Amino acid sequence: MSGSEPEQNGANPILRCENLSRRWGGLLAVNQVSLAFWRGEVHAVIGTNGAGKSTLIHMLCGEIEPTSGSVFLHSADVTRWSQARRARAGLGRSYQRSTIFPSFSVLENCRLAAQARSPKPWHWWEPASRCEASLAAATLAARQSGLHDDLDRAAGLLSHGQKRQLEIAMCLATAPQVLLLDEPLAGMGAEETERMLALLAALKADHAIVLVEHDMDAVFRIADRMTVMVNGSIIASGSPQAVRHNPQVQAAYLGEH
Amino acid sequence: MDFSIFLIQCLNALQYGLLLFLVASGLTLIFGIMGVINLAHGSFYMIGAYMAFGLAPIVQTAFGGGFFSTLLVGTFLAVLLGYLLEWAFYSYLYDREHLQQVLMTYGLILVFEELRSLIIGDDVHGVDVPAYLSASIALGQTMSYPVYRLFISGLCLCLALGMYIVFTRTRLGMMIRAGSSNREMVQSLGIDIKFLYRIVFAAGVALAALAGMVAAPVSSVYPNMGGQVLIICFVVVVIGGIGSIRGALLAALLIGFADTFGKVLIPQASGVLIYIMMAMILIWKPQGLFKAG
Amino acid sequence: MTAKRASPLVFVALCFSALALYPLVGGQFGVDLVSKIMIYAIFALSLELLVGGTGLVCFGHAAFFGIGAYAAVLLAPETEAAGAGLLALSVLMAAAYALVVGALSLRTSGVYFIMVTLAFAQMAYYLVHDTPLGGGTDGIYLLIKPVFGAFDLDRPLNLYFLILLSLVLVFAFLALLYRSRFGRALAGIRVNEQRMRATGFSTYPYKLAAFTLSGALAGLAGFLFAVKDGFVNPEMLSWHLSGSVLIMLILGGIGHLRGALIGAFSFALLQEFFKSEAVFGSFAKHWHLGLGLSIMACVALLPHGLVGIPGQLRERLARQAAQRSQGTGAVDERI
Amino acid sequence: MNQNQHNKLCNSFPAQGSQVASQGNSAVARRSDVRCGVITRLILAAVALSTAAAMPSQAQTKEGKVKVGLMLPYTGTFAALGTAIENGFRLHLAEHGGKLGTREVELVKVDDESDPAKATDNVNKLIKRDNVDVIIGTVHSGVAMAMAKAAKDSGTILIVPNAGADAVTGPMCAPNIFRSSFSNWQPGYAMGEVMAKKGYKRVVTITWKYAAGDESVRGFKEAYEKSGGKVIKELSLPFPNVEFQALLTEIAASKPDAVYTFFAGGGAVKFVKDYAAAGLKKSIPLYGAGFLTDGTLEAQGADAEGLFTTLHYADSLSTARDQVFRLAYAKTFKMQPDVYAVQGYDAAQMLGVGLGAVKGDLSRKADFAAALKSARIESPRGSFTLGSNHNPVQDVYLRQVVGKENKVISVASKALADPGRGCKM
Repeated sequence: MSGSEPEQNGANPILRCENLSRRWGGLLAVNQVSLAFWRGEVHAVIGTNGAGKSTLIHMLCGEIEPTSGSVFLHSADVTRWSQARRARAGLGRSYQRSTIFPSFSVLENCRLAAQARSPKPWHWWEPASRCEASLAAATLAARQSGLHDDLDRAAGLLSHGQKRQLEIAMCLATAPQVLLLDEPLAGMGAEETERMLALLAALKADHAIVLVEHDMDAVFRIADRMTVMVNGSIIASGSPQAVRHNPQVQAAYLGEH
Repeated sequence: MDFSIFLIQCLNALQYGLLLFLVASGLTLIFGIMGVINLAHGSFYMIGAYMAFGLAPIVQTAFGGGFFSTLLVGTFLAVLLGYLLEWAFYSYLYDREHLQQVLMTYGLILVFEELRSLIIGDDVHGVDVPAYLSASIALGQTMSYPVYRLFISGLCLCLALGMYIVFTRTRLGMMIRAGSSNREMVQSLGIDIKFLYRIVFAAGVALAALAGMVAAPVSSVYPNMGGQVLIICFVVVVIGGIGSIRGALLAALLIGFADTFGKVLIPQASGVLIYIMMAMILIWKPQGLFKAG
Repeated sequence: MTAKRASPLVFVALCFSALALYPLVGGQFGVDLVSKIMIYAIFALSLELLVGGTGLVCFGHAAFFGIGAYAAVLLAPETEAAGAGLLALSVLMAAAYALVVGALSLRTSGVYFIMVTLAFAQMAYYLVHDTPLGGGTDGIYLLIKPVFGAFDLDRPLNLYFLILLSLVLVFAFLALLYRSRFGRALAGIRVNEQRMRATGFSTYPYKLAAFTLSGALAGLAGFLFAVKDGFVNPEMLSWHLSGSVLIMLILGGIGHLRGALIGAFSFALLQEFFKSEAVFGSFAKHWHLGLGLSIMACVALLPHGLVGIPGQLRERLARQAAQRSQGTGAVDERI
Repeated sequence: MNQNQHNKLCNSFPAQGSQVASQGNSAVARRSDVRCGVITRLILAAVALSTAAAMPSQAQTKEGKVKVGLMLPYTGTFAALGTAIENGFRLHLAEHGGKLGTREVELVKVDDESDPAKATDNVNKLIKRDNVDVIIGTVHSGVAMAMAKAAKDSGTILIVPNAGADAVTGPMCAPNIFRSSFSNWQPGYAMGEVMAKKGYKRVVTITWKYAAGDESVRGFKEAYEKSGGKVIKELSLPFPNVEFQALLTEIAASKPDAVYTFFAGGGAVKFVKDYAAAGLKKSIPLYGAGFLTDGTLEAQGADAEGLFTTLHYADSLSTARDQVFRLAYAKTFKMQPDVYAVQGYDAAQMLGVGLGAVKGDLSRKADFAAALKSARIESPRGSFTLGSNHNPVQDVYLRQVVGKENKVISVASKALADPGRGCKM
């Protein structure tokens, strides 16, 4: 549906998927989903557990092969691309569970991420800590996500909220154009949530943000566009207001809580 | 080779394959259900073989002998051994990483080999085929086939059948199958996983030891005989798919045939053959032929 | 922080200087023995790059060791002494085989990876074991030892120092590699490969590179071994050796280069101890028993290997101190 | 399923068990309990090794005593053979009051486990650590090759009391290397002549795939095909694998007139039994090099009855020399001697001759060799001389198994000398 919507800000969508489907054996986890994501927008995908949100994200970033349908980055068809290649092309993602490297320092986590795009990884004689390009990117990313005070701390020792921030920072370090964020607010305290939301708001200027989240209040505060999924298919997509008043949605989802 | 000879070779292959299956089935259970890489499995085979050699006279005096009473006593002892080992060592390995399991069970191999050399010594011994099985049946004009080898094949087939029934018909089998596919699920089913493990392990040891006892008369018993079997068994388990009895059976027969015919058709490559086979299969199906569960 | 970083360096430096001085005290047999242990140390280091550095458990590493060794013997010229070219050639052969094996086996993972690498090793084993080129169970001989320039390896001391040199170089090389971008990427793959892909690393080439490199280093060790004994044997490719070298690593402590050194030496010394008639008398014949038991003890007591001992001790002391301050309650807790 | 049974899991390290060394090591270990810091451990290690290495100087052969290293299999398939050889050696020693030539003899023993992989380490222990003057050994051909190489490099005198590897008195031959037994080529060659005479046209050979087996078959083939026979198939399986079934079937398939085989020790027992069990014994006559039925008859029982083998010794030679020897041996060791005992005995004799000739001064290697070459050894097997390649020039008997004995039928080949191909000396 949203694929046919009028274009926003006169720009082409950065990321787009058409009729994306995925079956697991008998079950149809994602069914004929078509969506488009623009820079400058936080696009929230919501839905009950098992609605297929995570599967969708997985397919967008290339972690799971779609059963049918295709994914476009800018105008290029990236459906057959490996996850790594998509990431280098500007698709950054964070995970539900923190996937940081606990033994590394915060800076090193980001630097390693940034290194993915930096040239010549085969310089075995030069210490990684002297790789200017990746260091710069890493420091920047860490600052952006508000970790500048903890650059040298071991990532494992961070608080939960900080770990989530680090997740984002590692995405940013790869200089992405799209951020696929899988429940970045999960398990966060109120004040941590505030910090995260502020961060997202700041980031949306020059990123397209795809946000999968359960915390409705937060979602409604930050999302510019919402898509509601039930049993793998989209039942509504549009501005928060429109979605909020969509009877189907209320019946199927918002009614429940 | 003419047809009769071909058939005889098939018999040889079958017998070797089935024997292999007997050892490997135990390994695949332990491997698949308890997730333990058990390098010491070969030692259980070795222990079995030496029991066939060492127990015979004792049983002779105790129960007036008989090959089968030896088998029974041996199997019983093996179950006991398995139960104790699980309780003493293996129960600590479940949550350890693979490497530490490798290390621990490697240590066990050394211990078992030395105990063997302490108790029985390092000489090679022959084990006599029971009189009533020592005959040979004439096949073709020149060749005749030892009854005992037929007996081995028969016994292995019966055991394979028995396992099949246990797995498909009984509650224990259900638990085991569940366990090999998904450990959490078993616990959620409220099954005493500890007990299940202990049973499975004891059974695994018993199978290996039984195989050893049965094989002793044809292979004769000698130091480090376990090491030779171990690797082949891992090949069987991996080709068949970890935790899958069906897979183990199929893989064991595959190897039996590959090895037997390899020996006569391309003697130079006979050794390499089965490993090439394994590599091929794993490249084709990285999870083995039958993935458990 | 800095102190922590320094102590291993000091330790390693000590080890190497001790090794360099050893020939002054050690006689012919001792030198022979230590050269051998050093070769195994190199071998263990090569595996550490895979297991500790990249998180790939290879159970067929002896294959590369053996191929290096067999290449050294088979490719050596019949009549005159070979030169440094032979070394390069042997290492290349090992690397080439590693490249092929890696390319195929890296498609699998976990236990299956362990087993596939084993399978490929066995393949190589039977190749030299059953075919004429390998000379069967009896192995084959290198009649004339190579000469590197003025450096004639027929003289044990020359050989000793060549081996020591290789050991130091390999160690330094890996130390650099671990700190480099490439090394960090490998470390990342070890911790969480999925994350690395999501970040934009194509992990396969990294792993393959590591595998090949490791195979090449193992080949180097094999070459040195062949030159030292002037004799190669199929057992150099057997899974027993693959097992032993894994044991050395685990014993020493995985994830630390010095772990490989410590492991190789302590494994050797453990054996020597249990073999010594003076301690065990006629029982020394059964030295495997003691070795096996102590290995099992290590698993139980030293999850992080020997390298971890200082850390474990520090921890324990800290705990005891804490408990003492807590007073008696702590005692009950410990009983 | 075929991996060398002899290699233990950690054969990958040099063995070392000398007194001094081990005290050093015990010191290491006593303190190297888990708590001891790694550095101390390492230093102790160095100490231990250095003492180990330093010890030869203390272990220098005391004046008058000649230090003889026995490197024989005391465990594994060939354990019994090793013991027999040592007994034979000791018997001769005892007959001469513990002296060879003029000098007392001090024995140092090493178990080689018949494992070629450990051979180099083991022989180095004797040469480099224990500084022996003479090495006696061994049974396994592959191990003997390693010993020959080491002896050639170090110049230590080596007398091989069994292993028949042709190369030892062929390409590897050296002025300081001798053999008191035979070359694999010899019994094989003799049997080749015999079976050709018996009029067999098509023969299959089967053996272990290692030096001894291959060479024995080569010797057989040479003589047999020279006199018109045809070897239609050469079967082999890796040493010491004993799963013969598939190959036996293969023999039956190719229906030869007869089978020539080389197996020894446990493998020989198993093969003869399986051969009978497969029903081949009555349809296809089995011939072999003598080791097939030497020291194995007890275990083989009726299955061995009537087999023909060729060897340079037999149980019923009934020469005076032999009877004296057998009596003495039986008295001392409470068992019947076999060919291995004889070879050990003769090794001692040869050493005695040599030492006598050089007045116990082993530095005179040339004279030592010369004396042996000119000597005629009065062996229980019948007297023999040494060929130019230091391998016995001896009669090879055709024997048949009767009851528990290898009875002499005839002399298959008189004063048969090994061609010593590739020996430049």
